[in-house]
Amino acid sequence: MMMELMPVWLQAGAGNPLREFLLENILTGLSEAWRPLVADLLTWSLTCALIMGIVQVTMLYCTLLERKFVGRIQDRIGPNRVGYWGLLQPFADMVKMLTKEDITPAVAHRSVYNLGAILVVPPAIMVFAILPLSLGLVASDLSVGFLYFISVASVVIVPIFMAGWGSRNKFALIGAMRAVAQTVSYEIPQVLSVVGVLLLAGSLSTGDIILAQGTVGSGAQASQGFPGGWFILTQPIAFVIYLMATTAEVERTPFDIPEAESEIIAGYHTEYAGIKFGLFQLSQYFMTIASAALGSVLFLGGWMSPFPGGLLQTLGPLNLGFFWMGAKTLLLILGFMWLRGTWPRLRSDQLMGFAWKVLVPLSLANLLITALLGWLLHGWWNASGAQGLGRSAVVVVAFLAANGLLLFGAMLGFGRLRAKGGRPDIRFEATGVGSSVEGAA
Amino acid sequence: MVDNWGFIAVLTLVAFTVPLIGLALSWLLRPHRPGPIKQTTYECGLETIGDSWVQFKVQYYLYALIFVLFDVETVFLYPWAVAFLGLPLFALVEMVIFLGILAIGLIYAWRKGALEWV
Amino acid sequence: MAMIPLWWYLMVAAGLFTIGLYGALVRKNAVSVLMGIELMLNAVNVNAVAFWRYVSPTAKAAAGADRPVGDFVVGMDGQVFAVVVIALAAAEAAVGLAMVIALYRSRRSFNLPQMDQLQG
Amino acid sequence: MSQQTVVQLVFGVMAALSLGGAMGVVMARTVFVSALWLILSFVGVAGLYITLGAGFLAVIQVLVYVGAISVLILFAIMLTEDVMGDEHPNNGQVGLAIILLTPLIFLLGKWGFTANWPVKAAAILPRSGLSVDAATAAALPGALKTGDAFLVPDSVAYLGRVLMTEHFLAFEVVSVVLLVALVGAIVIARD
Repeated sequence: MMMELMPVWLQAGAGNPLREFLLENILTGLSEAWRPLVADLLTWSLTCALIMGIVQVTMLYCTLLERKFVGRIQDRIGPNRVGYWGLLQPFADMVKMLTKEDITPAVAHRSVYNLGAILVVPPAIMVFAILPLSLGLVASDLSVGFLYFISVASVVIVPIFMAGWGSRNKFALIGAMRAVAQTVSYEIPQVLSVVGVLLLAGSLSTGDIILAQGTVGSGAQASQGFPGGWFILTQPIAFVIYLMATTAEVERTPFDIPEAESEIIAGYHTEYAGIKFGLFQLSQYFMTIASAALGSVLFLGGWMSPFPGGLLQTLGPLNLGFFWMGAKTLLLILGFMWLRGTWPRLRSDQLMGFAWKVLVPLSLANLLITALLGWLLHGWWNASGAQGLGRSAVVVVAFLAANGLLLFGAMLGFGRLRAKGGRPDIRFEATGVGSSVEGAA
Repeated sequence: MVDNWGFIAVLTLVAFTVPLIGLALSWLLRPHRPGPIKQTTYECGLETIGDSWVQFKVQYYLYALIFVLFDVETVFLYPWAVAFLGLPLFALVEMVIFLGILAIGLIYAWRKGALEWV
Repeated sequence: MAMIPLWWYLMVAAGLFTIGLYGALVRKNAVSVLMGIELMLNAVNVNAVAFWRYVSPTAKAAAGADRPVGDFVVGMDGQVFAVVVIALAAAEAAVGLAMVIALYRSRRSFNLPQMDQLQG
Repeated sequence: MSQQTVVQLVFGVMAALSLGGAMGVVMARTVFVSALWLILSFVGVAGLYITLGAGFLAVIQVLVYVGAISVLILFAIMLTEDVMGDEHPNNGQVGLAIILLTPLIFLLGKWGFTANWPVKAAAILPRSGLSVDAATAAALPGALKTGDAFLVPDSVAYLGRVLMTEHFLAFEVVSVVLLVALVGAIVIARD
């Protein structure tokens, strides 16, 4: 029903009004064989331009926001000289990066060194293809959407490795090794934590995942999603694991060991200056934004309004989906910045141990519980014919209780493990990360 | 389906032009005065000792190893998860066995100290 | 009438396989030999998926709750085959590279011609 | 017509990537650069999967080969000191290999090109959910009638169901293989 309100402007192929308009009014002179194709290509190019515009502007102002926000946390003002409230600061930074001299170390493997800087950006842009801006405003609603995101994002480690190796600098290579080891370690909890969500949504497509979160109180069948509302309600532990793993994936503080400036200068981009250094920053910010957007799609209902009954979902003829999507994404980005402003960096061994010994077992257990509970609840409402709000309430309460039990068991288990003293170098309490798991309850 | 991937093909091309535009702009604007001191390897002002392509310890490989096997596991996990709610309980049992076998691997790696960062 | 004839894929797969085999045969370096084997596995997969798409799918009556009787779906055998091959390639790479590392540790060399302990 | 040209162009690019990458693997002097070419080849093969309508496999190809196996290879290279390789990366078998492989590529090419593969009409359908037209119905053996919905499932859920029912043995065997590989590789790599 809402689909009719919002034409599929970004959707590729037939049905896109922009494409229809081009076909009927602009491309009339072309031969029949080429007309649809040219219309497609034009629509896609315009869509790309739109996405790039939105992402670039968001990225530029994220840098400013981050400096302001972290500044406030640390009792500073942050940039305030260039433009009112520092609003032109990002552009000043950009000009500085562009005009700085580019220095290539004499011993570097030139082609690998340069290609590393170039190739680090495209994957960070390509992941935006599957992120919806609003209802019907998703450029490419792939049936393998989430997996596409994860796999394209995982490609970034290759240019990082190229940068580290091509620089022929010890610190750069150590940074690259650390970056890759950390990224791959945290990729596993990241993908495992989301499996529960996908199981409940019954699809990998981002559009379907969001729609599956809008079935609170409805009589929707399981094939259209699990009637538990936003997945943060049914999968709170998975949400926290996802956030932590994502922070590590994009190598932000407290997981920024790959570029720990007090230990290894700047990690894999030590030798890069000027615009090439800027490209690494660009890629990192893009990935941060994309991961936050994906988090809001997976757990926070994407473009859905947070109010019951779809209140404020539309304002007159306007669908406010893009506003809610943006707000939720911004919320998660602010969360990342908050982490950066307040947490100390972890140690390498703590970092790796935390991924493999805490997050992976926890997400595996969460997955099993989700599958079992999902199957039981599914059978229950099929048998009893339960519907509506009552069913949603039962689902949410059951999942919250299961998550609470899981958390309790996990704390007990990890506590006992530590008490046995078998592994003296894992001190969860020293990292403070254990307490954030606790905070998820 | 075809349309969706078509868009991604276009986006890929656009994504590759972005860094190239940046590099081209910078190439037009920036100064270029290389010197032997400037082009030395950055090491906090010290001379680099030995080759920079150093040998790493096996720990890195062990992490990558466990990662690869769990990555492959997720390949099988995703189709299962998506199909799960339409399947009989047998599917859950199968997956529990699958995960159980891999969990044995994780426990083994843990016990053998392959997860320790030394 | 298909957009791309089947034999195009077969040619690419044949090329990949041959290049991979060449790499596996002529390289001194053990890691390079493994890379050649990975290329060959990729060639096999390309073939499997191409045949899945063009030849193997005897349409069979759809089974399962969400498909009405009378619809036909293409079997997924080729895709399952490819997924399993990918899994095996990962296992092969893991063990193979572990052996390379172990050999390197004992012989301080990467090169296969020097791995001649078994020669009498 | 025009769409066919573009699809064929995309195929050409992907084939060039995979074959060119493969050539790079066997030609590069440095092992590290060789591995980078290998990654390019993997990406090309993923593109070929997309042109074949196997989106899931394409994504998996990138995830496992580019994101995981290549990391394994790069780490293995980093664990050994002579990352620069040496001046003569090939052994003495180049001539022999070429003599052996020339007939192989010739035969593979001949079989691929001339064999009368029973190509099914399903291959013609560009996307899922299309109705069967008269020509397709005539081309397909079996009980397909004009107008039947014919699905080339791109759906991951369908693959999941097949894995859990028809192919569950392969599914479980894979887990055992992965376990054995994990244990074996740990034992071998750590002395």
